[in-house]
Amino acid sequence: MNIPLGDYLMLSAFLFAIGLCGALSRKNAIIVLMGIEIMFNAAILNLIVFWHYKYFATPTAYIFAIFAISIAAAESAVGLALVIAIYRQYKSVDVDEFTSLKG
Amino acid sequence: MSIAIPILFVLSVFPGIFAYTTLVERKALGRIQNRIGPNRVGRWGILQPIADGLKLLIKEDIVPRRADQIVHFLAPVIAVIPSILLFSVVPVGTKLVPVDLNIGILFAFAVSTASVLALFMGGWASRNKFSLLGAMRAVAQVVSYEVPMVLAAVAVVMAVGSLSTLRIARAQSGGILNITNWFVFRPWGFVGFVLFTIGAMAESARTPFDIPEAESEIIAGYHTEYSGFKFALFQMGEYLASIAMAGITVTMFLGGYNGPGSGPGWMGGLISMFWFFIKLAFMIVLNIWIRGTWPRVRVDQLLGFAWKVLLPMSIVNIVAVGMWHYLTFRPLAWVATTLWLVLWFITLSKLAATEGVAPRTYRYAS
Amino acid sequence: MDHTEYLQHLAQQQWLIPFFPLVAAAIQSLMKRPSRKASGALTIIAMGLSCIFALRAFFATIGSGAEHHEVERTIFNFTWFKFGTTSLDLGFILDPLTAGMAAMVAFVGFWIFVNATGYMAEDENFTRFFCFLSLFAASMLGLVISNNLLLLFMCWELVGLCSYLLIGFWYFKPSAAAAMKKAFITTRIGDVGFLLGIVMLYWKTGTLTMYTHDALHPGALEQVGALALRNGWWGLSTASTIAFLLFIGAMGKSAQFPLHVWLPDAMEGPTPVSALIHAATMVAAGVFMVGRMYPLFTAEPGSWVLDFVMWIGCITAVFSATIAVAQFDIKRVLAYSTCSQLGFMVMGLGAGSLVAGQFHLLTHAFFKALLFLGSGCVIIGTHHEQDMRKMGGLRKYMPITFWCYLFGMLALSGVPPFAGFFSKDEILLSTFHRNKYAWGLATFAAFLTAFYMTRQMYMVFAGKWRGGENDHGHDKHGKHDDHGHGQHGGEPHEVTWNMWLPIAVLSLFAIGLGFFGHKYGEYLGVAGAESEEGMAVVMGASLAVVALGLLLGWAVYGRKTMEHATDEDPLSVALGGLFTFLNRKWYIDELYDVTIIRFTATCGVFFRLVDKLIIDGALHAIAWTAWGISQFFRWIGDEFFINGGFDAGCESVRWEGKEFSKLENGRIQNYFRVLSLGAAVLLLIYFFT
Amino acid sequence: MEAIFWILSAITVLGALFAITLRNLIHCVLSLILFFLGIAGHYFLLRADFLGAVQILIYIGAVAVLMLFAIMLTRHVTGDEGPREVLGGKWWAGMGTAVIIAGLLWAIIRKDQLAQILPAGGAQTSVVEIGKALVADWVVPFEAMAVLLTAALIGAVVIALEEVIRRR
Repeated sequence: MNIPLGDYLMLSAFLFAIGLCGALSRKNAIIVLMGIEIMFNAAILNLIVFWHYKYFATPTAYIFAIFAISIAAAESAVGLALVIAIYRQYKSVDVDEFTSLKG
Repeated sequence: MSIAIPILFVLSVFPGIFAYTTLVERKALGRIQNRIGPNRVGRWGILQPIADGLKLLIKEDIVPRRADQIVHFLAPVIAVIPSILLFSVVPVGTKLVPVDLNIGILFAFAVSTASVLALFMGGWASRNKFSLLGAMRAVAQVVSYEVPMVLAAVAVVMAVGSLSTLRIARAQSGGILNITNWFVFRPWGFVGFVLFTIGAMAESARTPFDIPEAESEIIAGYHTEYSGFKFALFQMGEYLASIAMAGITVTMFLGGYNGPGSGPGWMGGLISMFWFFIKLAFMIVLNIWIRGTWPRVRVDQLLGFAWKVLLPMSIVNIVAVGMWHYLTFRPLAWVATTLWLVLWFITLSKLAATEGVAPRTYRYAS
Repeated sequence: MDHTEYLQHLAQQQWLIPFFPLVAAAIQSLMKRPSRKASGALTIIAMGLSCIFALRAFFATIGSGAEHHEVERTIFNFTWFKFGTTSLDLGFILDPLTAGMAAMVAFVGFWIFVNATGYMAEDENFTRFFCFLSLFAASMLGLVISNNLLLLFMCWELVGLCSYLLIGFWYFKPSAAAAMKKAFITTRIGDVGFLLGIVMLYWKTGTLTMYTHDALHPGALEQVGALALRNGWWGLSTASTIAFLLFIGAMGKSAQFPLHVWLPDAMEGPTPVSALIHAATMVAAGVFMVGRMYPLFTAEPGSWVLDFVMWIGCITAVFSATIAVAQFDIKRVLAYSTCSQLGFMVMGLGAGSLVAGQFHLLTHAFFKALLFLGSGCVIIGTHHEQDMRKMGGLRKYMPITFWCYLFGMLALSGVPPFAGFFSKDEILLSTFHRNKYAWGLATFAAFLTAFYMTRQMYMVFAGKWRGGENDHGHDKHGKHDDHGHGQHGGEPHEVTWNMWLPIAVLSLFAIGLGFFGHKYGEYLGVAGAESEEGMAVVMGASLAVVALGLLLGWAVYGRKTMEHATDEDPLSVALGGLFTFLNRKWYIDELYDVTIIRFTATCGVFFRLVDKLIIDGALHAIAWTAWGISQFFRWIGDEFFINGGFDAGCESVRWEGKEFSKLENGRIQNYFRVLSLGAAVLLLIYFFT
Repeated sequence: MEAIFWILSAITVLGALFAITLRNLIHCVLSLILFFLGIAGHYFLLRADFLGAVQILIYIGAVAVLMLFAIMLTRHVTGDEGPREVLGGKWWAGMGTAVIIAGLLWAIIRKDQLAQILPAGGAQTSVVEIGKALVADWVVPFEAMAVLLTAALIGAVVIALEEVIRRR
């Protein structure tokens, strides 16, 4: 496979930016979480890319990726549970309306 | 050449098996319900599947006006893809392994998970409350039953030391007549087999776990709004998944292609295919038989059963495999694992039984 | 199998000692329906088993030390887990110090558990109690056998946790809930020091294992020679600095002044808990830890750490003894006496005698457990009465308890043939060698000990039963609490066999253990280090003060016993305000209230002021400056133009404040945006460097 | 191979883009699934088969399904359109930041000349090796992960069941 490393890094950088954009500008809390998931995935893809290009024989990066995926899964489970709980309270999932911590 | 034959084989043989499974099912259900079943098209109704297929092909394709057109169209297509992909890791004979992935079992689970999406998409895109209810039920059910199923498979993976289906099948060869090494003839293997079969049945939404398409409650569940060939695709996906799961069950617990006379040569290869299909037929008939004779469970019972009985039992089973692995003195291993499993089974059934038959409590809908 | 191999074998099996109580605790925590009999039996059997193993180890070590006149230390280290390349080792140790302590904890603990089955017989949460108790015993035993500061610290914290749970066992009582928090937080203050010490030890030596018997990878305590040569903090060598930090932990755990405040309040727990935790074992953990880390304390000759230890012990001993004189709650007297005795032990250690401190720890554990269990019997026998003024004449009603209690009291007071005399005498002797003033103070504390124990004996057991009187109105002490029995008027009665048998057994040890003092020194392998000089002076003085204490006690309380529960304490008549002062514990709690707690509150106020001055003040200053300048310009006649300009300036400042406060708008996405912008800036910096 | 890479990349980027721009929430999740699939395809392409399967199993089988459930539980009427206003008030800030970050990353990758590096090659890490590494060298993080997942499980259940607890 002759795809240069840079192409993969570009790809994951763009994915990260797309996820960031979603997390920053959408109103719906679930979409915000989705944006965060996209960012997670871009980062994990980066890990695996570096593993493939530089440390192919050792499992360390691989294991790191597995941990990252598990943490992302746990994060999304708790995050979505929070969204549901918040929805019960405010009857809305619009992040612009969650301003109880206003200073 | 090397990979083309298995792929062609999968694409040609298994849809055929699907077609005739429907016939066998209708006939068998007919017998169980004391009627004859299809007998008009060809002798013993042998051409019935072809007639069905033709009928569904030329039937009008109705799409609800407010349906989500694209998703509604995509759902049945997506329903079939994972089911066919599942066959790619099932070793049919010593000479016929479609793809020997070193993560075979994991791949199978990953792919079968994806099938839930098709159900959801179909149910949601139809803009029909029954469809949506069916879809949600399907999702909850598949997600719940996948956990004990995967854990039951973990037991086998632990025993073999590999995720590859071919290695699992090979590990069960040998013994007396190539039979005694089947994992179903081990205490943990037997428990795993039961767990896996139940899980597979629920995963492919077959009676008694067919609440996603329970006619008496929600018409036809997620495919209420489908007709014609899309409906056929849904049916096909469902049956193919069920058959593929049966194939994986056979591979993991019933010795795969192993049987008297199976072996590495051409002759042995043919015999091994014979044994594989015999076992596959056994699993299919078992499924049909259970479908014909068991009542449908309620949705809360269904989920409770998965989380409170199957899941603990599959974890216990993993421990049993560990015991089996470390107790090298076989008679002791037999006694210890059997005792362990039986004791836990009794405990769990006691614990599950204390709740008794109670009216359903509503948590979200009230 | 020769002896060394046998010891190695035993060291490997040291984990069995805490194992059984731990399993018992685990099983009880999972018991679905609490069953008193099963739970009690399980606990006692588990403790008995670990007691057997502890005694086996103890007897195995007895043979070795005496022959060679040096410490035979067997260790067993293993790797707990690895992070990549760093590995964390844990280990067990088997040497006389550990074996003796483990045997004591398991043995005393066993009898306390037996007693507890009687004491707690009517409690609803029997299973929970025994679960905690087992867990406590397990962690204490684990603390004793560990050859690794990490394991020791984990068990140390577990012990703290169990003590928290057990002190607050009757958490529905507000006083118990407060006491549990107090105990936990106070010991936590000490633990900060302990943790700092551990961290520093790891920093300086790179290991937390104490002994490895491996020249290539020496354990922490095998490197003290090197540590003593390096400079630490506060003008100490590294070894002494670490020792000082560790001692702060011991001060918290062993209730040394000024961190002693939690121990008396901890009497809110059930009495067996007081016996087990706050007399025999947990508070001993601090002293034991100092003993275990003793090489660090003695590494640098002439450092002030040992003096510090000694003086802290001395102050605690005298200070608590004075308070104990003026208490009315039977358990509080014992609690302060425990504090005082712990002071003795610490003082002995500080005076340079490991044997004296540790031996007093052992003997004290036996007779203090005896006294606490005895007081538990009294409390049960008098239907949950704890106020000594409402007791009296119990000798007639509870003869067995009386005799056992008497032996315990004599041992604690230091009357010659009993255990306390020998061990306390050794401490006084070594203190005498070290510092005469400290010795004088300690002798005074010994006098007070004899006095307040005599006072207690007379108040509880002599005279006539005062409990039958009406108990309303004159409850000056405010400690009146009944557990809903409502039978205060009932006659006292002797307790059941499972309650008196333990104290009978323990009283045998209170009588006889003292004679083994010399043997114990040999056993620890440091015999002969003590000089006998001054023996006569010390012994004579302590005998004299004990006799004086007993006599004075008889004179004040024995000649004329109290007639009514409402009578004023004769000592109170004699001492007046001083008595109240002592009864209120030198107003230490109040002192803490007005100093530390008030200080914290004041800090809050102060920072609010800072907030006002700096944040608001800045704005005001700008505004005032602007105003002042504008006044100035108006004064020179250029009123309209400049004034308007500064108005605008003020306006813009206000506007900015408003705008910036909008940043804190509670919208998570805004924070996220700022975060991303920050990341972008970082990337930018990375790009240009 | 290059062709596969570009196809997969197109799928991934389009999936991600649609996931955050579509108006209908269900469509968003479906295109997110497309994105996950693309990533899994990349993993297969990078010969990380195990991770690819794990990606499908966890992200499509669990996370996406969870999101579908969350959407279903936070809507009054099933299947209606999303909120009238799709983007938040400060959407330009988010987009601007994202564009800046993308540009900077792009510049950095260019500058560091990472493009020239080609795969290292060598033997593939087998599943057995991963398993051994997971329970030998990395057992503590592994156990910590188990604790974390258990905590997340319990936490999620508790948070979501809040209403029932209050009702009792």
